[in-house]
Amino acid sequence: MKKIEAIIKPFKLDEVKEALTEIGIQGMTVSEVKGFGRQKGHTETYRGSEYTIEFVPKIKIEVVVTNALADRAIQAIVSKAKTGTIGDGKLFVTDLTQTIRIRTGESGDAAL
Amino acid sequence: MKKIEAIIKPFKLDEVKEALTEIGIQGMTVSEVKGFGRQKGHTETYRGSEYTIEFVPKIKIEVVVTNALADRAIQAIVSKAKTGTIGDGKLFVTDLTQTIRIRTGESGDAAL
Amino acid sequence: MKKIEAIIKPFKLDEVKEALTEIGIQGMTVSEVKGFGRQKGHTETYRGSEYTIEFVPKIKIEVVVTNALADRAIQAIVSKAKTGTIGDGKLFVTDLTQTIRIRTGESGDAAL
Amino acid sequence: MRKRWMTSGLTGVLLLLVALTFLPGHSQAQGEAVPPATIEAAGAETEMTAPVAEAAPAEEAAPAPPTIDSGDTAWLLTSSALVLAMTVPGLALFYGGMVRRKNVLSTMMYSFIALCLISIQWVLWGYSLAFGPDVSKIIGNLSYIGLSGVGQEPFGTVPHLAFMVFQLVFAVITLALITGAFAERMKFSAYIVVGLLWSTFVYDPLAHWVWGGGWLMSLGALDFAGGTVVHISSGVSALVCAVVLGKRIGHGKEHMPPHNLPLVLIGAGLLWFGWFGFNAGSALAANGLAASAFVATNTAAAAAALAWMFTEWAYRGKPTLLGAASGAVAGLVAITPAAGFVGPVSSILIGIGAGVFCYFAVFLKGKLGYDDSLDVFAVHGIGGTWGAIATGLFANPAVNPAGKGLFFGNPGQLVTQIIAVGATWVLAIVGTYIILKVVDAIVGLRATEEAERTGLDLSQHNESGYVL
Amino acid sequence: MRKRWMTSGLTGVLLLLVALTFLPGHSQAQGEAVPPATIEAAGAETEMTAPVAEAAPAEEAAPAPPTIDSGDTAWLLTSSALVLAMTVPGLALFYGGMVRRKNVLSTMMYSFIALCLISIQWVLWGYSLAFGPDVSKIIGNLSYIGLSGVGQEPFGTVPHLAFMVFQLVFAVITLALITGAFAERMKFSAYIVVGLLWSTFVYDPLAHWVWGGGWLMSLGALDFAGGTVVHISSGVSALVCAVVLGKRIGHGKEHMPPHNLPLVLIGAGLLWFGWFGFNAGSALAANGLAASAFVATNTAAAAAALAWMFTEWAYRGKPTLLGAASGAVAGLVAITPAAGFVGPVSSILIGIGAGVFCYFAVFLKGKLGYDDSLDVFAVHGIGGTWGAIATGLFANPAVNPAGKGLFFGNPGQLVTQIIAVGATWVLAIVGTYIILKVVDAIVGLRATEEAERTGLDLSQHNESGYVL
Amino acid sequence: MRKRWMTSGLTGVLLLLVALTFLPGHSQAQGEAVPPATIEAAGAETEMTAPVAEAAPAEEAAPAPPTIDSGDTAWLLTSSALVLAMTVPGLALFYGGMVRRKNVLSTMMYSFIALCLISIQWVLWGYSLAFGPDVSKIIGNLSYIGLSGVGQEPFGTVPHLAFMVFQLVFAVITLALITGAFAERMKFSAYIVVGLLWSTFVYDPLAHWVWGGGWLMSLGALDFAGGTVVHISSGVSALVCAVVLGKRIGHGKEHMPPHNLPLVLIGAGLLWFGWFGFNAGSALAANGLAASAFVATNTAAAAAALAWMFTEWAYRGKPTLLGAASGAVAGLVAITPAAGFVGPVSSILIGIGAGVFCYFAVFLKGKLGYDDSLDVFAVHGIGGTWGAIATGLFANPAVNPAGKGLFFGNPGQLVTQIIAVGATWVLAIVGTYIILKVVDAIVGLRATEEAERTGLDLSQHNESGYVL
Ligand SMILES: Nc1ncnc2c1ncn2[C@@H]1O[C@H](COP(=O)(O)OP(=O)(O)O)[C@@H](O)[C@H]1O
Ligand SMILES: Nc1ncnc2c1ncn2[C@@H]1O[C@H](COP(=O)(O)OP(=O)(O)O)[C@@H](O)[C@H]1O
Ligand SMILES: Nc1ncnc2c1ncn2[C@@H]1O[C@H](COP(=O)(O)OP(=O)(O)O)[C@@H](O)[C@H]1O
Repeated sequence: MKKIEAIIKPFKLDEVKEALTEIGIQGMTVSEVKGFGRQKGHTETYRGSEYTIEFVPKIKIEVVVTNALADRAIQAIVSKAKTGTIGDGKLFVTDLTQTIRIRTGESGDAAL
Repeated sequence: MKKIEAIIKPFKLDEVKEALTEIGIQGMTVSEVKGFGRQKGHTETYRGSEYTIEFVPKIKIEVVVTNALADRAIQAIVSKAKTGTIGDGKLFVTDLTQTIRIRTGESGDAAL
Repeated sequence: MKKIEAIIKPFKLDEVKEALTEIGIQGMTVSEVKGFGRQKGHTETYRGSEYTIEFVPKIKIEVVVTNALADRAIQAIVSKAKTGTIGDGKLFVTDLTQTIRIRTGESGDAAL
Repeated sequence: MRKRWMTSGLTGVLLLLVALTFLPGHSQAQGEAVPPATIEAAGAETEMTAPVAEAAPAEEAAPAPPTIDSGDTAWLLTSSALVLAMTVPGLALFYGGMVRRKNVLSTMMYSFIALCLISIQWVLWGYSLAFGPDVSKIIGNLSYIGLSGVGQEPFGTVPHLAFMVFQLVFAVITLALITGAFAERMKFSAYIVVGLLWSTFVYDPLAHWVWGGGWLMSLGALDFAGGTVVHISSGVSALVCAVVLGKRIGHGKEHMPPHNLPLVLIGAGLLWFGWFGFNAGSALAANGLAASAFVATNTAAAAAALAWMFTEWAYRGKPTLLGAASGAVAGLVAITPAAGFVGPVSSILIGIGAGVFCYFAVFLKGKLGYDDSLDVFAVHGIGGTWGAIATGLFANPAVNPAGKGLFFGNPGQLVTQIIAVGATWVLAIVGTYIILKVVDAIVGLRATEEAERTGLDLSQHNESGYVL
Repeated sequence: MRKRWMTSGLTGVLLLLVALTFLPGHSQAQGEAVPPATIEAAGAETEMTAPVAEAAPAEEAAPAPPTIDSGDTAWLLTSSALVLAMTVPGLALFYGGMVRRKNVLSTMMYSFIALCLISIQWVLWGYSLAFGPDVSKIIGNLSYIGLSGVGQEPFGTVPHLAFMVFQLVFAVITLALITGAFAERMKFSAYIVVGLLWSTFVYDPLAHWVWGGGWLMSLGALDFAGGTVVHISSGVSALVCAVVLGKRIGHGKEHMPPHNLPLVLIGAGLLWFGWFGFNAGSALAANGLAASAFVATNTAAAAAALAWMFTEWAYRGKPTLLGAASGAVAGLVAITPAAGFVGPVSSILIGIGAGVFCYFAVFLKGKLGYDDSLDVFAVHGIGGTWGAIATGLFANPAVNPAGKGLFFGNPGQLVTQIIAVGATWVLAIVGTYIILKVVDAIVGLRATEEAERTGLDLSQHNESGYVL
Repeated sequence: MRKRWMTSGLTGVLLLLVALTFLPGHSQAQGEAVPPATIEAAGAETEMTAPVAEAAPAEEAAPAPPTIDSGDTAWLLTSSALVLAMTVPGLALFYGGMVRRKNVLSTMMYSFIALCLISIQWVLWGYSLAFGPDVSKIIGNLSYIGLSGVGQEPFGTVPHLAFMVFQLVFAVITLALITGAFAERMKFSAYIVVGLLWSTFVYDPLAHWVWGGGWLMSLGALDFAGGTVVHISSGVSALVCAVVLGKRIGHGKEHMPPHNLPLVLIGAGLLWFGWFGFNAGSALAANGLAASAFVATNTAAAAAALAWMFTEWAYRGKPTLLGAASGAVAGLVAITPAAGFVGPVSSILIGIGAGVFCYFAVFLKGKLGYDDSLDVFAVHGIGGTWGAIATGLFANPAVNPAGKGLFFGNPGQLVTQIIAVGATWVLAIVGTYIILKVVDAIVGLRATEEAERTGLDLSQHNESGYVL
């Protein structure tokens, strides 16, 4: 069981979601985050003072997959989230030791 | 040291929190996320156009516990967050390699 | 490759970010969370009814670093985020099994 | 199915309206055609129905034909617009900001639809029931249906239509006020039916009793701008709604804080602003009495806001914005019946009373355990009752010869006021209870549990307030 | 570079203005110095240019010198303030709440800058083009430039400056209305140029044609408060803008829900509130006609809101707040040309028509595929056209002797109305198209793709709406 | 403890008020009882105290008893309501949207409580100090305490109470304006004390000096609607507050962007809207002068908004919404003293000056390093000073015979204006400084560091603005 976390550009979410459902993934969890990185932020001006906002809005997708599906899922995310410009984001993978579906108590692969 | 992440229905947060404090867990971190899964979303209509929103509001609880407490914590969460209807959510467990309490610098079990 | 997650007081974010960039870390991801712990929350009064809000606003920083940099990064975060008062927060470390830069497909240390 | 039903319903209504337009008796043509005699009659009636009529010193003596005064008309039209703004956006924001995020739109919608529904109801039959020629001191007859015979001719010193629309916006806000009691749980379809019935069977008769030539008016009850007609009636009906509908899911267990207090403050500000039209407009003229009512209104609002704030500060340790804003509204409510009868210092006392009494009424709600979501009863029911009684205490004939209260030597006025209050309570309780039970039986009042949990915005309207 | 250019531009403008202040002919001193003869002429002209002048029964017979009536002036100043509030904050909120969060400020800015730009344009030359002494029934001459000769002297029963500023706020909102069509994608700098040109070359002539003594006025076209001048002109121009600019990125694929519906409701409420100034103020007096227009306005808005809501309920299964609010605006649009000519029951019918027709126009947009971001054409173009035609149907001489429609025995009026509608469509289409093409060639109309994706708030203004 | 203290305080106040109500001399009964002679005296006094009195050409010649004009009264009541709406919700939103989220309620509360506090203070003693019969050209005496002798009788052509309440809303907003300087850090309890003292010891005397028959009025200083009394006094006092309280924690290091710019725009819109009451209402009549002031107000606001926007565009590369809105307010400030004295073209120049000067004043703040949170000094202090001086330059006797500036041949007026400006600066600096030091010693001015970090909403009021 692997947890894939991907930080992506917000407007890529729909494409990524579709790609993941196409390969049979039935669930994921998404949150709004702010990213700091090579992509530079933007300038804001309020009453003549300028400020640089270094954090850029990003979307974090968390999706837990069976080991079998992991590579295809990673492949799907990377290919769909890519625009080729700075700030496309990162993808991280962790091992999980346990997974439970709360409704039924099922665990392991059956929980997904 | 284990990190338990649970995605639950928002209105279950208070019950889960109480159950965790009852078994002696003193801290947790909570965030708002959007979930995609079997539970279908809802329809919105704006000026006669209909859209289906597939993401459902969920709460993510992250709680780090000693290995000793892990099972009871998992049990508490699963039993309290359960309504038996689709969308009750998932629970994932990861191993941590290190834990520090920033205020004191304590690490390991003492950090919790 | 390690993922460091730190829950800190919101007004400490800028200092921590600077400390991390100083030691050569080029990216991080930040989100708003609510923390429950020893630090007590606050009271709100609406039309004469009082409620206690037990959750306190916190910032979660997630930063992925090479194993080589991990200790210095942890050190930087802990020293900058510390005020010495209750509620300074926690820091957790996990092992990652894979890291990819979406833009280029680079993986491992090169992805950061 | 529903579609077909609705379409044919709409068609029916349309045909009826078309008929109404061309029926000779109902055309507004009448407005111009009214013979002088009729106009004079209308003028006389004005003197009878206008809230401040009693103030006119020489009503019998002056048989000069009534004419329209442009200044009075300007003020009455302005006042009508101000009172409209009290409901939308004023009350919509005041209430909308106080509920949980998931119910903001449905709560605002209650106010918005009150405006739309009653604007039509009043034109078609409401005005006639309330202000049409009197039948047995109980109700107006149907001769003004579709505003037949209500035109540009003078009514006092203003066009009859201006008086009509000024009364219309009062009918609108009264219904809208009640909605705070059942916010976050009443089905939208049920609300539409309840609203129409309530306005027709509770508001219209009551307006007739107090202002339209009915028995309370004959009795000499004083209600300058609607303490009984608007505030007691809505506040008491709100209590009935809260009890009949039952509590919101989670009430008393979950924390249900206002989701957007800046909206509440905009709402309170617009209510204060619009209330000048409500109270000073009720002089039906731009004169000294209007100025006096304007000042009393402002003073009472300020005093009540401070009174509520300091009371809360003393009892809870902190002054709150919501408290101060609620206090201001309570003061505005309480001064409403008294505005044209009392001087500025009395209005401070009335305001202080309102702030303190309504604060404790909210407090008591907690003990009694009914769930009046936004405290309509505590603010309008209690505040209105206090104001109606205070009018019987503080009415000063030097301000307005038409009103003389206990403190100025006329204990009888207090008795009259108490009768008026009692009658209003009874009508509101009985009328509202019957209407709710009937509608509950036919349509069902409450949203389903799942709808309530999801929030009424999505479940009733397929919309979300914010995408932030 | 840009800096130097701007600085010298500003300096030039300043010098010009200073010159204008001290040129004897342009000083406002004139206001007082106007000889009686001229004033009378102005008075006569009032009768000609004022929208309701035809209503004055004895215009030839009464050669008494015109005097200012304080009540009429109070009402016209109040109305001017109300109409201003329709644009800012009213329309700014109505539109600003409907776009995506990232474009809220740029959308509000369009309305705010319409107010600023046109306030200056109108004073400097716009009023003169629209209401200055007539040239060939096409345009006003330049004698009122810089408001030379426009002072405190009576114009009808109000000061000339009051009439001028009342017209000013109409010019402002007309431009602001259009901006809903290109919201979320037009470059701010392009907008400024387009706005100035459009107001000068489309609005000013049209206002002259209909109200300022131009050919449509001579023809007897009825437009009480701006159905053609304001709504058809803005609605049709909006359609041209939507087509010329093309769709927003992601249109039809991404979900673009309104980001803040409570703001939309505040906006709709303020529009309704301000519209009383728009329509009832157009009587230019606080009289029976003003009251009648006030009532027609309120009634039509309510009827249209309900009509849209029930239509949507029937077709989509749920009534929505945005639908009800849009319906109210559609009703206000449709009643605008008719407000001073029809009775309350007719206004219900006009309102119902507006609610239903505009709902289906929005619906059709989906089929036709152009991207009029906030449905300006469906609401103002279609609603305005329906209203102008309905005026030719329902105008009732008993309400206002100046207007007699088909249903009251005068089919010719309908023909005149259709001509006026047609002329307005043609002017709006041709004028707007040329202006857009010219500005596109010189400045470029659309923001870059990246700017649009980031949102115009950050890309055009370096600001974010919220930090929540 | 605190509880007991508060309760007994409240009881004391109540007893006092009750006494005041029934003391014969203080009853409003007087209003009606005033003998004709007194009324005429009041009338004469009107001519003296009313800002535009000098404009009345034949004041000595016409001994006809003053009567109330309904049109003038309608306009003054409307204007009073408009000015009230400038403070709440107008300024509350303008300021509330500009602070950080955690301080939105406390910032709005400052404005709301200014309205409540001063509404009572003015009725009880403020009006008497400012407009009561003159004592040595310095202050009014106490004969109007509790509005004794201030009733429905004519004051000029409006009821005396209408004039009183119009002045009341000016006193309210002046205090509220200052709060922008210490927003996000002053303790709420300290604010209440400072507010009462400031209004009593700075505002009331100043209003007397300029409008109530004091020495600046005798000197012939021109201030149509409050350039010195309202704007310089609040702006300069704001600077003193900013310096005495010191900077906010994190000022200059942390980014403190406005948390909700749409609220700021609603606020700016309502300020603009209400300012028509402020300036055109100051004519105290619905006449040509009111119309002229209305036009000058609108024109200056628009010109200043554009001027600020283009200046910022030139210097910073982007035009901003906050800049345009700030410019509009600066223009409204600057035109305030001049509104009834200048023509439209002059008002464009005054507006441009305001936009440019205030922009650079904000810019300079950055260099000088004091922390005037919301730029009250830069906008009101500098804008007001520029406006007062510009009045001495541009006042045109053809607009209003009471004012003749340098450019129309009267250099002496400029000198008088400078004296008035200087006197206002001195009074504001000295008075505010003393009051702050006294309150700091007794109550303490600043919230604790922890309270400031948490945000004043939670620490002072136990409330959060939003649950989104
Ligand atoms: N070391 C890191 N740890 C966690 N998140 C990171 C890290 N580096 C980058 N990110 C996230 O990835 C996003 C994109 O990174 P950035 O350096 O801007 O561009 P790119 O991925 O194209 O090199 C950042 O906004 C941030 O959210
Ligand atoms: N594979 C997954 N990875 C991450 N989160 C998931 C995954 N599957 C489901 N979730 C989360 O769990 C929530 C509930 O899942 P859902 O399929 O709707 O119901 P159930 O858990 O009852 O089967 C989702 O809304 C989503 O947030
Ligand atoms: N066991 C835990 N698991 C996850 N997060 C925790 C845990 N304990 C504390 N936290 C987070 O750390 C924050 C600070 O903890 P708290 O107990 O208040 O203070 P301290 O860290 O100083 O002991 C909490 O608000 C919460 O977000």
